[in-house]
Amino acid sequence: MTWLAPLVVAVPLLSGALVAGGDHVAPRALQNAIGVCGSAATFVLAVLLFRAAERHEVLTWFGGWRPRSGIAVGIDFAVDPLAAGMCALIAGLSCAALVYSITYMPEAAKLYDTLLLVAAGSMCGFVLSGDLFNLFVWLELTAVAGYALTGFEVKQLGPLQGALNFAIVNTLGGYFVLMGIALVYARTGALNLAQIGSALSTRRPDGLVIVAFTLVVCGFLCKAAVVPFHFWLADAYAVAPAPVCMVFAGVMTDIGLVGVARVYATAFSGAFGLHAHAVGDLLLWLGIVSALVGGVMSLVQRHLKRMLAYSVICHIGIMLAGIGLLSSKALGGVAALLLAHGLATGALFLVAGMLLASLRSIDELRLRGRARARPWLAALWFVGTIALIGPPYVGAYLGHAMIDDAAAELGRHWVQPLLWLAGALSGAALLRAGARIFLGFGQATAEFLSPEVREDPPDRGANLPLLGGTTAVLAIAGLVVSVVPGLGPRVDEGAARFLDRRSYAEHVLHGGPFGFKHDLPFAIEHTSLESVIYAVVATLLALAIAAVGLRPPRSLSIVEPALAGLKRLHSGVVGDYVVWLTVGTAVVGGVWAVTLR
Amino acid sequence: MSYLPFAVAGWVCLIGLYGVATSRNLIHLALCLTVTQSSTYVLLLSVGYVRGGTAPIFKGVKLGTRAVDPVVQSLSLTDIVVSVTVLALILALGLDVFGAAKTVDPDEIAELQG
Amino acid sequence: MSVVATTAPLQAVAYVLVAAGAAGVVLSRDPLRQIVVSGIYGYVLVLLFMVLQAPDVALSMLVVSTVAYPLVVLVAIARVRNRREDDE
Amino acid sequence: MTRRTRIVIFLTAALGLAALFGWAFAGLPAFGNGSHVYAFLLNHVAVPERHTTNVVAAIVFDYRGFDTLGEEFILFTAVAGVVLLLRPVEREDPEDRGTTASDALRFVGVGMVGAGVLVGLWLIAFGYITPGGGFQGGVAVAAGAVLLYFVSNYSAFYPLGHVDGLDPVEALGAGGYAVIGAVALVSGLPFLANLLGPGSVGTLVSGGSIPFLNWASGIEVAAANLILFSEFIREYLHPARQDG
Repeated sequence: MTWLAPLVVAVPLLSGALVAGGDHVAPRALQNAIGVCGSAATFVLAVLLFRAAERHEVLTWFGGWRPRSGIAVGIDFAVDPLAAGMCALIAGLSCAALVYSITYMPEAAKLYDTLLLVAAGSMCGFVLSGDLFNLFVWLELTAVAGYALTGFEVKQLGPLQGALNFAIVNTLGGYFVLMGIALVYARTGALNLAQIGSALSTRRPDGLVIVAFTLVVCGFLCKAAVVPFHFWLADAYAVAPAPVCMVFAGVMTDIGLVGVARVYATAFSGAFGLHAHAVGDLLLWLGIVSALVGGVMSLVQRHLKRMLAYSVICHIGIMLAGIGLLSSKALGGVAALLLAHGLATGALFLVAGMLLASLRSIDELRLRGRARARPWLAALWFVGTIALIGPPYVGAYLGHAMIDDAAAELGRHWVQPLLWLAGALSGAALLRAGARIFLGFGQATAEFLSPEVREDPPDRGANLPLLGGTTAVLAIAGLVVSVVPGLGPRVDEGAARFLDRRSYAEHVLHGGPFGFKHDLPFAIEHTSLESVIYAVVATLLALAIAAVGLRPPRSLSIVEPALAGLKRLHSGVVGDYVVWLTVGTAVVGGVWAVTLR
Repeated sequence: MSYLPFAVAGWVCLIGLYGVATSRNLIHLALCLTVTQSSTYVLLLSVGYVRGGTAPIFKGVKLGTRAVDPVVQSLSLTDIVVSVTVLALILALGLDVFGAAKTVDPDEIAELQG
Repeated sequence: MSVVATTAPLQAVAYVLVAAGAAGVVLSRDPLRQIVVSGIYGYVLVLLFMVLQAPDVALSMLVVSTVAYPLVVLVAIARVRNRREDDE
Repeated sequence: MTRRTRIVIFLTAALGLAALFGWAFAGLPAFGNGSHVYAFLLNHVAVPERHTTNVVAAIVFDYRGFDTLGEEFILFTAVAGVVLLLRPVEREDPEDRGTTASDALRFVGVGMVGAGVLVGLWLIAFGYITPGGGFQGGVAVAAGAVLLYFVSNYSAFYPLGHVDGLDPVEALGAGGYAVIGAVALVSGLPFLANLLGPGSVGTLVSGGSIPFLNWASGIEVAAANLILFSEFIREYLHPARQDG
């Protein structure tokens, strides 16, 4: 099976090169076919890879350079089920984006398809790679494709500003990762994650190890848009074309989290050993703060894509908090949540795109009541929103519930209500917007919302049934994630493998075997009564907040100054963002300097 | 001398960051980014230097001669390619911004905020 | 293959020049002056890489700072300046 | 925030970052005393195994050739991105504002064009024996071609740097690298496995598939840089947007 993993990366990259190479030669239909078939083939390969990784070890050494006496000579893909599943999600969303774009952006230069395909291939490379520098290469490739896709609408200032802020913050994040790599290499003489893990675990972590870890993690957190590295995301995702946003929000942000989890689990967990909770606690708190900031900020948006962008920050925060719990149950929950969130948020971005194509605006107030005659769009919007909030056994519920269980096992009962509250906040924003746009509820003005963002609609001629069909597939898939038979035990088992540093190192460096649990049950995951109650309360809370948002009472003006301050921080000025990036890195490093020794 | 190289790498990184944070011109900002990036090559190559070592090119040198670290050099090569691409992309975005807003001051283009 | 003889003082000088060059690039606020300083900084880096026995990296830096950086930056500067003068 | 607050906050944070750097660097071995097991191993086995005297090239195109695949695509993607970002959104005006140079300058210039291209090709060809390689050579070739613009005018250069003609070449370079990797899969070897024998030490026929990957990347880099330069020059001469 050594041929399978490289192809998951090579097929989309080659399809991208093929599309670009035929830019002025091949007819448009052929180009579209190459793009769609290339990404669909990648999806099939990724699913096969997932099946293979569940049953036996999948380890590829590029160029056949196997390690010699425990020293890695080349670069490896050590595939675990979670990574392979992530590849399937990446390829699936990219395929959906390419199908959606055929009529949504018919005028798009073919290079647009190329960039989407390259981004898909590079993200797959990132999640599969077992080499620290190789992670950096794929991170940069993803980013380079992302900058150009964000700035795609070169006539408007908004997309250009979004792309610049995105590019500058993420480039600096990439340099931090690279400096961290240089430090790790200086200490261990290795770039392979397994080998680094073994080398670092032999002695107590000192300043070098802690700072190297800080730099690598902060670099990845820039990509993942975690507070205070998150500012660029709302600018970039608000303005990129809808199908691009779908890929960005569904998977590209998340690979930053994959990077944090991967690097911690394979390379640093041994070194920090007894102090692991200090690492986890900071990630947990960063996650909770991001989730709450994202939730509150999404409540004050009127531009649907910007609202969704803050909802992404909110859910990324919830996932980071799950990672911070450092248990396999929680990580499995994060994987389930990532899947549900990717599909549901993707669908919501696509609905926003359809609104822009058909009603020429995606402004909540301008569109008030104007989409009453579009019940299908309304259905898709509410399905996506409900999948994100996660009432019992719907959408994101499974992930939330697994994180709940893990928190309860660790005795951290306070984590659960905070995460549910954050999800309810961003869900409330989406419900409010849906009620105003599709049902015509609420007042025509709302002073607490951020100023209007202009966005030019795409050319007319979008084939709405095709767009709607693509969106419906995602929305429904997102809705049923929690009741997929056998998903729970599988993500749980995958997460346990993801976190097992010793077996991983033994396997990668010496070819040792993994223990596999065969015959995992195909049952719907059982969840605790606590989670059911939280989910019901969160759903009701979201409805209540949405109702208040439609007709805010005067007494709410007491929070106005705090909101204004929070909004002012999101200034759109890249110099400020760079300052927050520096502050964030210094603070994260400082906290770990105190707690990790 | 023993820690000067690393101090220089740290200095270059921070001064570049300062430039990016305070820049009033996107072209200036792009060049400041290349300065920050250059700190990564300086750090990588300093980490890989071996006193008295030759370059890792064994033409006219006996195999087994003490040589500096070739791995960090190959990483720096990749890094240089990245720096060119980032510079080109940011300048292209900057030119588009100039076309749309008639300014290249990043502080003046806050179309999106809040 | 030793490209240049390396001595510790030469390396120290190269490092100090790099530190000064970086500051020079950042503190030149006029883009046209900055690209000149940036070119000099590029050559200082080439010197440093040579004395660190990294000829491949030095060569890459040489072609990049002689051709790629100046070309794209000069075009950008010219484009921005030209229009400003037209406006005035 | 105001510029003053921004600078104050930045300097405070930078001080913290500097302290972190200092703390980290204190854990490094003194300059020149580091030794890395990975580097030691490769410095000893690369020449016997690959017969290329330039160990860096052996790493770039063989041991860590997969990184270079990503690197080729970074360049490829960035150029695609620049072409996309600088694409004309209004009709180009046909007026040619190319520079014109004196005959003497032209004469010298044409010589330099040839020299640039030759040096570039030489750098690519011998890249795995002596310093140099696909990237350095590729940029030099592109630089040589761009000189045409300065010594003649844009219209002489335009066909060379024209995206229509170069796109397939660039895609061939980047895609070719991946195809060479995939050929190994077809023959039952791992992706990017070195298919051919190592050849004789220190000659052009050393390194197995290293020369092919090296040329693929040389072609990619030269084409990518040509497109990049010509896009920027075109943007200057015929801005994507009319001003005002």
